[in-house]
Amino acid sequence: MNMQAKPTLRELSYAEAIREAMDIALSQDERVILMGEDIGVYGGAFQVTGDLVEKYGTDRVMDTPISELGGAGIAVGAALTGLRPIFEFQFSDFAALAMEQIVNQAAKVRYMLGGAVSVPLVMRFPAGSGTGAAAQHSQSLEAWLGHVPGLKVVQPSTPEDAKGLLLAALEDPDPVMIFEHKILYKMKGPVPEGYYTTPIGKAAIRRTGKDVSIIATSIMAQKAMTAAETLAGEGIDAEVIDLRTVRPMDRETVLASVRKTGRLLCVYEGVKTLGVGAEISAMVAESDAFDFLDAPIIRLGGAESPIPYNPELEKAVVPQVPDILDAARGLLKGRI
Amino acid sequence: MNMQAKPTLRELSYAEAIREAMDIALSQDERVILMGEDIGVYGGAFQVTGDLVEKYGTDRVMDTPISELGGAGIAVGAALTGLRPIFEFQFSDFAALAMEQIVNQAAKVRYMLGGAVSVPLVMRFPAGSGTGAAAQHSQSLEAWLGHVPGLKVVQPSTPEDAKGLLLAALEDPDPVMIFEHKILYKMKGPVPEGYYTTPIGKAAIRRTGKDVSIIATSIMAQKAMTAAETLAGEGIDAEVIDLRTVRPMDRETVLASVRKTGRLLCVYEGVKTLGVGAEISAMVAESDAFDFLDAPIIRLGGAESPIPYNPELEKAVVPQVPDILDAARGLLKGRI
Amino acid sequence: MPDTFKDGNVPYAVRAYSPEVLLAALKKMMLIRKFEEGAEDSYTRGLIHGTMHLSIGQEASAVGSCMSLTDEDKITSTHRGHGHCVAKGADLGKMFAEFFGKETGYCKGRGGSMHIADPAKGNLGANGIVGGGLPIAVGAALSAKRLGTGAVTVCFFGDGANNEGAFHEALNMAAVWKLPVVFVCENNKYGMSTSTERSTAVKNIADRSASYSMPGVTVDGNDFSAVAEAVDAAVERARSGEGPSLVENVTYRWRGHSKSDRNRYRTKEEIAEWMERDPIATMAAMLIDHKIIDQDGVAALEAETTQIIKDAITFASGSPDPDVSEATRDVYTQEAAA
Amino acid sequence: MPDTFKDGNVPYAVRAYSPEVLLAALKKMMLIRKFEEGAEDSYTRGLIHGTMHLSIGQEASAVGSCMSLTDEDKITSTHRGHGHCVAKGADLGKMFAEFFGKETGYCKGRGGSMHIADPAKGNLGANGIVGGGLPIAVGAALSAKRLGTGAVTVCFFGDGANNEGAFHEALNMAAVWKLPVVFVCENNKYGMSTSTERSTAVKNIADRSASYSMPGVTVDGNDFSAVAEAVDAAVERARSGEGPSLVENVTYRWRGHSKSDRNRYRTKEEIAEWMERDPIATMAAMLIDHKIIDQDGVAALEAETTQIIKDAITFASGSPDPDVSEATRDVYTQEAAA
Ligand SMILES: Cc1ncc(C[n+]2csc(CCOP(=O)(O)OP(=O)(O)O)c2C)c(N)n1
Ligand SMILES: Cc1ncc(C[n+]2csc(CCOP(=O)(O)OP(=O)(O)O)c2C)c(N)n1
Ligand SMILES: [Mg+2]
Ligand SMILES: [Mg+2]
Repeated sequence: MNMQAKPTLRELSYAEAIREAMDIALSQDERVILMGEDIGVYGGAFQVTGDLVEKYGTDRVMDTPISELGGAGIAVGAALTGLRPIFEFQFSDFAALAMEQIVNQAAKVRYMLGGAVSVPLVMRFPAGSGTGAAAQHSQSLEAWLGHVPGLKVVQPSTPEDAKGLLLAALEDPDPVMIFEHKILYKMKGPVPEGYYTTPIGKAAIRRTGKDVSIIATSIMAQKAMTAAETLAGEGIDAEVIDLRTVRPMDRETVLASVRKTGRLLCVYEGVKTLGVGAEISAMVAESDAFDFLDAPIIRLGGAESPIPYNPELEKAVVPQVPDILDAARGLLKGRI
Repeated sequence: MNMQAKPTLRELSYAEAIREAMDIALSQDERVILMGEDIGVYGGAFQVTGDLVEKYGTDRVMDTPISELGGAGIAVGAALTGLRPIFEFQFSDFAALAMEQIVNQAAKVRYMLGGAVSVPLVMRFPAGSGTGAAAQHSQSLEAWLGHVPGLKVVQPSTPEDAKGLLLAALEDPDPVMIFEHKILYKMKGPVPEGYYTTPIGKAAIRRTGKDVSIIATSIMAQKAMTAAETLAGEGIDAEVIDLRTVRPMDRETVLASVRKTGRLLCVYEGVKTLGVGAEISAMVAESDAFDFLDAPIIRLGGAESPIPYNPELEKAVVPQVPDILDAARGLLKGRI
Repeated sequence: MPDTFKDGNVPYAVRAYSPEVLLAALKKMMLIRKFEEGAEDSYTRGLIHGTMHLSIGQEASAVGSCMSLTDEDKITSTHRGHGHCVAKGADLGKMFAEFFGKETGYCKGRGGSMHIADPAKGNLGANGIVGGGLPIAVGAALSAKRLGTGAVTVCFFGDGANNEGAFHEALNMAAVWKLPVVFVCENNKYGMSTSTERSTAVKNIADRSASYSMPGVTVDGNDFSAVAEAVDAAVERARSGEGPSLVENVTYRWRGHSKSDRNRYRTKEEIAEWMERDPIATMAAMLIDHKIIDQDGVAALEAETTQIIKDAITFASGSPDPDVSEATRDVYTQEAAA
Repeated sequence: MPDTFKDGNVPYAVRAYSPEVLLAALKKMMLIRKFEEGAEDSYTRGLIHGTMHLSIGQEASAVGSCMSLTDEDKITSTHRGHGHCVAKGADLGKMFAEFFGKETGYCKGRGGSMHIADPAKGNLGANGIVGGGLPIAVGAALSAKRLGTGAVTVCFFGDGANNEGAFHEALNMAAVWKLPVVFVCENNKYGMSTSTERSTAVKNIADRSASYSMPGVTVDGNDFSAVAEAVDAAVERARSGEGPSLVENVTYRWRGHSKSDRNRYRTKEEIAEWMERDPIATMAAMLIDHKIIDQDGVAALEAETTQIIKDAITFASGSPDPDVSEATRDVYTQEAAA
């Protein structure tokens, strides 16, 4: 995928890969700073920043008070005036406190000023359910920011992409919002050494197939791959596409797949209604690929409910591998 | 539409209809209070509350300081403990400051507490472009709240519905978010006298037709009606459905229309990507109505841009009647 | 309250409350401690899926702040809310059941530790959002004032929360509208890993009360009597229509912030020092001093509370899990509107 | 600055600045007044599509607060930002062009009155969100400190904005990190229709500085010299690394909040009283008193500034509208990253 990737591969966790990206950025560019709650000596709530503060000091790895709106706004102001902040929300849910600075300021100031400025700001949002942290610490809110012109929104699903997309975000002159899935932080995978970027706006075809296109985001891309293996055993050849970027969406890759398979299944953890899958579906339904569709477009999204605490309930409200299997089988029922 | 509606009709403006609803509620129910910035002696930025403060006093028509997060949270706390607040955001854009209380608290507390409480809260959001107020005062953010389980979200497009939906919202034990379009405030229309409610969750078929279903929200429902008249002259018989409620969406009415016409055009002012039309489209594409579709599902939404100041640019970034005409004609090109 | 009895050597609590009330308070403090220990133990034994924030060391603040509240009065609590919940009279079995994610829990297993609430007793709930309860408390006070219930709301929040914008907005509006609310800041020196010195540009958080023209006082939050004295006065002030106050209880959490804390931001010595100022031991000593209880009585209370916790855990463990098919129940109110 | 010259009868401004500088300041104040009058007139004549917030009566605050700033120093401004923009050295033609929605405007017609900015002169822009500029200003100060530019940021905001949570969060962090920023509150007594008495639970907004352990001072915002003295000192403090300050300029807006204000919340008498304390007349009188200018000179300045405004309006009116096909230009940066 990444043409610039060095050949040497090691296994790193998703969290380690992100940390490595930040380490590279901090060492290469004096303008880069990290801001967030407890990202210093604590190492971050999910140990993503780890010990970076020891290497770069508290001036560059800044613990903020618990002030999400102000913190985000300071990052916006800093980005406007020469720094390249990477701002960590401790949980993506707390972005609800900072929407004003993200949406009314960061996303719009370039446009409102007729292009006179830009806001090279990176924000990181640990998102998703699965940790038993209940309704206020488990949301997947990428659809909100995906709705906002001026922002770019990515959702890495592998350690390699987590590193590459963060470095790409830092190269980007405009605000890039990175939704990281908490459950992925400990997942290991091969990560190229050194500097490379993963392109923002490009989906990744994780598995080619001819029977059904499964477009999945974040951790659902992993679940879709698991499902695809099982489906293969049943004679269903699924194409799995990891969307990677919510905004701007990779129209071409998605449409090409649907033109080939004629069947589309969108899988995402966020609430189904008005979630990312709604956009994928609508994008396809209004394109020329519509004519290639052999079946309705199925969406598997989060339930129309807050995330519950009890672990079994928690699993029940977001798509799981068996749900993907059922949906794919249903889509192909006519054919088989 | 409204079975309970009294026969006597007068022409009221949309703003007057809302005021009348609040007046009825204030006089009928001691628990009802109004909260918002400059809704007292100023009468509200759009003169919706008008002189209600003179009738009900500053204890029930409360000017808040400029503190959207705190104000919204106070309304949540008041709703939890016996009052029925109607909270006005001066512009819907400022909801970005209060998302935490709306989404993390109001929408979730009932569920998080296992049903032990409810939050009978009404919030009013003057939304939309057309006033030359530029990017931070012109957004249509209903899709954000439509994505949130626990909330109900409505968008009245007529004076009659503006009154009826507000009274329905007050009867509802759960939080109801009302997106009002600023440009509609001065629009006049027949409004039944006295008390009546317009059902939340029911779309309104404004015009029956057989060739194409135009599902529109808020002010776009008005524009769609204008377009439909022109289309009729061209031999295109459009069905116009005013969605009215974003959450919960009226699946049955929309699907029935699409089954009949086989063609779907969604028209909404919010940003196209991940806007309300994405959900309408996806809901149809995954339903049995999919089989009735004779053409791709077309969405006309706001441009992928903040709202500009210059009036001509401002018009250019949201759907206008000619855009609706073009889209409808395009959808029927094959047929004619 | 015996305002005339001005013996400086007799602590406020002993002057203000009957022996029964004082013993009940000590019992609650023990229950809190043991609830937290039971929670910790359950966590270690792998019975818990989520996280937890223990208030061991802060028991005097929770109990002392609720002394003059009735069930009509409200509290809003925080992520570190077990103690407030017990102080406001909650059932320990239902608390454990919630912690274990059971259908018999306060939230029917939907909320967990961070959302335990007990509306019947006036506890509007813990909150997962730091500072989230501040405006909600003011809203409850607004209801009380408009509806004329005479109820007061005590709003618990942490030193970390005092840097949220919600703090500023809530205190300002409470003061402008003279609402019956008492803001109780539990200053345990850290918001997660971040000390007040590194996060808060004022020495005493109570000093921020001046920005809202309300009384502000900083007290030893490990001294039950000092806490009760300050909060009782503030509650009385609120109840009599004079408006809000800010009370800062300086205290300390003995455990890490949550399950995953490596305590890198503070020293063992600091923790040990604070553990010597155990609020429960201090309270027991005061009651022994004033002959309200003796050592044997304390031991009996210890045994009694240990048994209560044991029973509560047994109840919770034996309770059924929620039915997975009902995962999306209670998002909306089912019953039609009145 | 002649710190040794301690003649109490000579105002700070006369001691601190050269006659040229003082005359330039008076000229800027006149330009602000006339810009606003021109804007109002254009509005009345139907040339303007949106809204506007005029700062007539507040000219001393805008100009006095920018006296010791260079183009490297930043300001953040508000919805009532025309004056700040002029004070920071903006081109009047480009300002009118923006107000008229023209391609030659500061924002190429995309922003309008509420978003005029002039980054080349250090003006990071007006803001449509009350309080929106407060954290942004702190961010600019953070950049200055980290990058060692020596620049100071002056953050303008209103009395209404002081009740936003952003105020609290921004001031706290600026103080914790000792950043070079000066918070200038333009207290014109009302946020829209809501008086500070009805919205703000403290007498002087500057008193809130105590919550952030920073100096706070309340000055007569219609007295150019008093404003300049307070802000200059705060800027010097910031520049020398001692951290932020809060300066409250008490002033008054002569016009309604925006185009649609019926002025129901204040009396004609109050407005008339404040109009007698015209900051421009006061400034001119001070300069005449100290023989820096005479009546003829003032008249000449009046004529000169009238002509500048006329020319600016002519430039703006004659400028092209943006190309509608480019409505979505500049949402993202076109050029590839470095
Ligand atoms: C808005 C928000 N920001 C951050 C967090 C994560 N968080 C949970 S508790 C906590 C520390 C809170 O500190 P404090 O208010 O002092 O309470 P304490 O934990 O010390 O009792 C943080 C940062 C959160 N839950 N909500
Ligand atoms: C967050 C937000 N809330 C409300 C408004 C609407 N509004 C615009 S200006 C204003 C009054 C601001 O008062 P103040 O800060 O005192 O400034 P002034 O207008 O007096 O100069 C209000 C309420 C807004 N633009 N942004
Ligand atoms: Mg703390
Ligand atoms: Mg003001």
